[in-house]
Amino acid sequence: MANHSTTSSHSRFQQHHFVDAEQQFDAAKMGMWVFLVTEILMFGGLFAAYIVYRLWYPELFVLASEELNTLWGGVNTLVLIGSSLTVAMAIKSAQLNQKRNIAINLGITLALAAIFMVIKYFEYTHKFHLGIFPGEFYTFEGIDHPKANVFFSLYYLMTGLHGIHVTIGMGLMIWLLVRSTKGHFGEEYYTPIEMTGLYWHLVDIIWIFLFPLFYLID
Amino acid sequence: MDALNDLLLPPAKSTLAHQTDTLFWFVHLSSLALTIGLIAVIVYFVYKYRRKSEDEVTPLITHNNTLEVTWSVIPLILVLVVFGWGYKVFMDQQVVPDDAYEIKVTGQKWMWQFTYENGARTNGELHVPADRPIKLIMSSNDVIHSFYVPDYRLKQDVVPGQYTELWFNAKEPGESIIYCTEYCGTAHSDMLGTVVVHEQTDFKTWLAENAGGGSKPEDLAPAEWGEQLAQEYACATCHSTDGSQMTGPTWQGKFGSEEPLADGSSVTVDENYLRESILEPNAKVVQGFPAVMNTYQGQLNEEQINAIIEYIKTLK
Amino acid sequence: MSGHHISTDKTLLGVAGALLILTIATVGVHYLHLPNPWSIIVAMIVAIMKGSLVAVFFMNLYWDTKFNSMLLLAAFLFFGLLVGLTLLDTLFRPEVIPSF
Amino acid sequence: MATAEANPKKIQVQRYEPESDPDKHYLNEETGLWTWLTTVDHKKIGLMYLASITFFFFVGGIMALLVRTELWTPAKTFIEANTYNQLFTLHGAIMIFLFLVPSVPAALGNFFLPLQLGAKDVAFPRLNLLSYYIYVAGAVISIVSIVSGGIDTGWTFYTPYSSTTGGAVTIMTFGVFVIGFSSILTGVNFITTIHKMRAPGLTWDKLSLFSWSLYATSIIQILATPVLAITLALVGMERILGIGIFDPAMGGDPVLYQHFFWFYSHPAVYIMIVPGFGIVSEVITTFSKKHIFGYWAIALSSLAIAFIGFLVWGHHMFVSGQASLATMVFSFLTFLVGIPTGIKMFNWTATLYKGSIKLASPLLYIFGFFFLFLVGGLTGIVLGSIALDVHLHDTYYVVAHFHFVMVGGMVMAFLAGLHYWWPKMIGRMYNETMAKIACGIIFIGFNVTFLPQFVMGSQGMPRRYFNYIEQFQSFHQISTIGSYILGFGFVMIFYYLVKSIFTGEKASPNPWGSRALEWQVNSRPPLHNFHHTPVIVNGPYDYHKPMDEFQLGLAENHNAHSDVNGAEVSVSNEEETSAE
Repeated sequence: MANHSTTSSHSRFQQHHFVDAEQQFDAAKMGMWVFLVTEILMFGGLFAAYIVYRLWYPELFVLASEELNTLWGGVNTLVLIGSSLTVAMAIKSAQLNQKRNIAINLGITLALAAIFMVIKYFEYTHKFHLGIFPGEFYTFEGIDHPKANVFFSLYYLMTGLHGIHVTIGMGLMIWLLVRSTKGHFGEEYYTPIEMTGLYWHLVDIIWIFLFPLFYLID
Repeated sequence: MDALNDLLLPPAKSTLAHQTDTLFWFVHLSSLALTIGLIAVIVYFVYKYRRKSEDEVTPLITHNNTLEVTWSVIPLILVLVVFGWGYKVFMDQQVVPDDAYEIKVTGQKWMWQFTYENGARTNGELHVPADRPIKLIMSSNDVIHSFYVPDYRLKQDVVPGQYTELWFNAKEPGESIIYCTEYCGTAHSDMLGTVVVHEQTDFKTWLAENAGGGSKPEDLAPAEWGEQLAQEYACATCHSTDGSQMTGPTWQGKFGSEEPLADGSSVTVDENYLRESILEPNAKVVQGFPAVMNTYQGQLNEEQINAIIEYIKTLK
Repeated sequence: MSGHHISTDKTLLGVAGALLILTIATVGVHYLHLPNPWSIIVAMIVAIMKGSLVAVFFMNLYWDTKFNSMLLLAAFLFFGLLVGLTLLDTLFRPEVIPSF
Repeated sequence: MATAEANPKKIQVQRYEPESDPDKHYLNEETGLWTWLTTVDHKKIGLMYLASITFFFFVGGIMALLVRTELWTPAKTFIEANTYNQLFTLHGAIMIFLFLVPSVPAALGNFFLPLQLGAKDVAFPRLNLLSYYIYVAGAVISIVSIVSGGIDTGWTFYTPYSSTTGGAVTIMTFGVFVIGFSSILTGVNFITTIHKMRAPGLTWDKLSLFSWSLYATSIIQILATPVLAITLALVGMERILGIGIFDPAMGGDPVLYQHFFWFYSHPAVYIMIVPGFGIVSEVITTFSKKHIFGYWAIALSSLAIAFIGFLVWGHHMFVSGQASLATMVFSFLTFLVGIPTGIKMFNWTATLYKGSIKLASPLLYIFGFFFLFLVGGLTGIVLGSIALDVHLHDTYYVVAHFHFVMVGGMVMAFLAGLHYWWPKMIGRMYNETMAKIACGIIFIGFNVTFLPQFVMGSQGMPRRYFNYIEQFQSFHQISTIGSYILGFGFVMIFYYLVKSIFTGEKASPNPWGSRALEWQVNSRPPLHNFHHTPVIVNGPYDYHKPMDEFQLGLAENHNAHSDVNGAEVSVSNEEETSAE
């Protein structure tokens, strides 16, 4: 930890109420982790609903998941894993002060996130085409189960909330990209990249669970 | 004690009600003792150790583990007693005797309906034989209601989409009030009912007389019978007969009029429209009113529907 | 403070490779169509392994203060409480059926 | 934590005394409306919260008075049933989401947590301001929902009623969803602040009990609120898309909604009451000039309550149709949560023993809290017992019980805190006589309002009833009269507190002679709280130590390192002798 010397250099991003950049970084990181806890519990409500319904109607889940395309789900999983890797690389680049690599890695992450959303878009529109809408708008007749609409409600809600998180993440990536091209980040200061990275990894982890729960049951 | 019992608790009219009451008094009296004790100690301390000068120095007393354990363990034992006792009484309330007499209860906005084994049907009045376990199988047609009889110390939510059950054994003939205790909208507080406890033989007679659901009593004109039915089926909680606006359109002067519908078209109120509105209420909803009415399909027979229509015709 | 661990390329790529293999494996197992309880069990074990890899290495928990790991575990603990206590109800509701 | 400074024993410490009449303080160092709206100063944000919650408290209070007035007669008195249903719904929703939940943490906590930690601000000042604006946004959305149709679901939003009834339920659930994020972010902020922003020497065992209680509260906020957010979002989706998770008409299960809802809303009761416990500890020690009895018992019982509070939600559902197994388990766990609460009561009482007790108005409010909360807690034991709950559930007994806990407990503690810290926040003393009289009026008014409701409830009077049978009329009328007395008491407090801002006597830095850190700065603290980074050698309740040991700061106010993980700091110093 930093010492008491009066010479400690002030980064221009250090806020007045912190003693030094170290404390600021620690606080930001801890705050981020606490925030991630709230994210987990927010998704937790939906996962809990999933578990309850799955235990009530196991046969429904087997039947209905046949409508989901395992291949594209798998591809999306790999896309997100790849983006997690590039975020981690971006942080590493910042730590090593390789300013150009920060932007490159962030750019790739952004592109992968976009690919994820595009694939998601095609999956959704394909289902809409079949009449598989959430809830009361559900008109598909291919599944012989009275509660098929509930399964797809869960599917749309969980992947939809996840998609919203991916979209927010993309916004954050754009913001980071702009700041990194301005040269804001380097070995002394990369807190926003690290925090966004933590968020992005969590979004990845949630997808890692969504994938088997929806695509791998039939 | 009896006077206090009467002030705080309604009369106990079921076989199990006294068990609840005993527990009620045990918890309340021991709580009272604890409250008085603790408050007395505080009052004593505040008086004894009141500040006499601003320079007073207090002794350093940080903690005492023996005390901490004592005042954790003793309350723990007490509350576990209360838990066990409450659980035991609850289990007695839960386990239905095998020979219980079954009655079906349906809750809907805003009335209670009771169906008996022989097809007899009542609204708002639950008829049961005395001194015999009664099992109610309950469900709701719309939102959650809750069936509550204070005299029996019993309550059970009535949930749409599933059945719940409740049993009691009323010892003496008499009447007790039924409340709905789960908030269910505008007329929630009017969703009352009565349990009418008959002598066993009287109940048999009553049941036989009402077998197969309602048919028109000999001595009534159809419109009068319709008025009675409208009362029984709680139509008046939504439809006024004096022109005032309630949840649904008023019945006054409605027959024969032209009504604008929610979809922009309009309809003449005739026998067919009234009949359809009773059986499929949301098919043609009058503009400006919410589509909240439940179907009465299967609850009113043809004869009854006709009687209600006759009644509406009379409301000019 | 240990918050500044710099991951090496080797670690990052290694972890990503492991995630890739696990993903392919879980999809592969899926096509084997294991009998009922086992398919979900295997899939969830693989998912937990993948999630842990991301949390431990990508999110730096391995090098970080233990408090952050504790936070993550606490989140799952409370999620478990939500599910567990809810299941105490939903799995044990009596089937009440009217006899007429 | 590698606190490997050159030599920790060489920290230069100096005594600094707060000025009794500072010419610069947080209210005048930056002025103008714009600096208020964009301030990141936790003290100003605290005051803004205080003003907002006061406003909503009176809005909710007026609704309560309208509800009580309507109940004067068994049938319609002056408003329609639908209006009545909307009024009690909004009374509940406003009081809980816009007043009780933010009251102590966001208003008083914001102001005093950094002061008690010896920090310049909370860890994330801008996030703090954002929380406030999210709160305002949520409040505005709720108001939009009130004017665009209102809601009549009860504050619990039970499905399928909430998913089928008319009115602006979707907008209201969205408003509460938004407010939830305000609560979450405050929780994130406070937890981080307590961990990372403590002054040198402020170890966990020297943390004030108010800070401990805020810590426990924040834990509940971050763990429970997200579940409420997603649950209300699902209700909104149920209305928009008919998703069928909760609505049986679409294939859902309404009881599942209740599980999700109470997973938040029971712990939320502890979000409301636990910070009140913190205030009790502060006020009791200050006005009896005595070390708290059982510091760890009180601190850890807050955490225990926070944890066990998550395990008991099913006691709201004993008659909901949930499985008997769940009912049994939840009842058992419910009784466990009573134990840590009892421990607190006993420890506070023991603190008074051999103290030097001054019955000033904050302490008077605390004694009001004692009695009312005791009644509220013990009737909670009654309701936790399954068989009794079957009879009393959803009757006025429950209404009386939770008002005893939330108004009798929480609001009394909040008022105690407000009176206790008022001189520090505003720099003025209020009229002590009026404060005592108001306390008496509120205590009497409260009991007159709610004691009859216990009787009605035991007799079987259901709650949320517009009409009632005549048998209950006299009880209802007594209760209504009590509510007017109660309302008068609150108006009186408002009057003399506002008056004191303009004409009150100037407050000295430490009018109560407290040892806690927030009293060692000027009344109306400086903009950045401390001119010197404070150094903590004694706990906040060490009344046996002389005052000057509590007024130490780093001699050179360079960029001093606040030793965030609280490694031992030993102090030796040439100018002033202090500490071990």
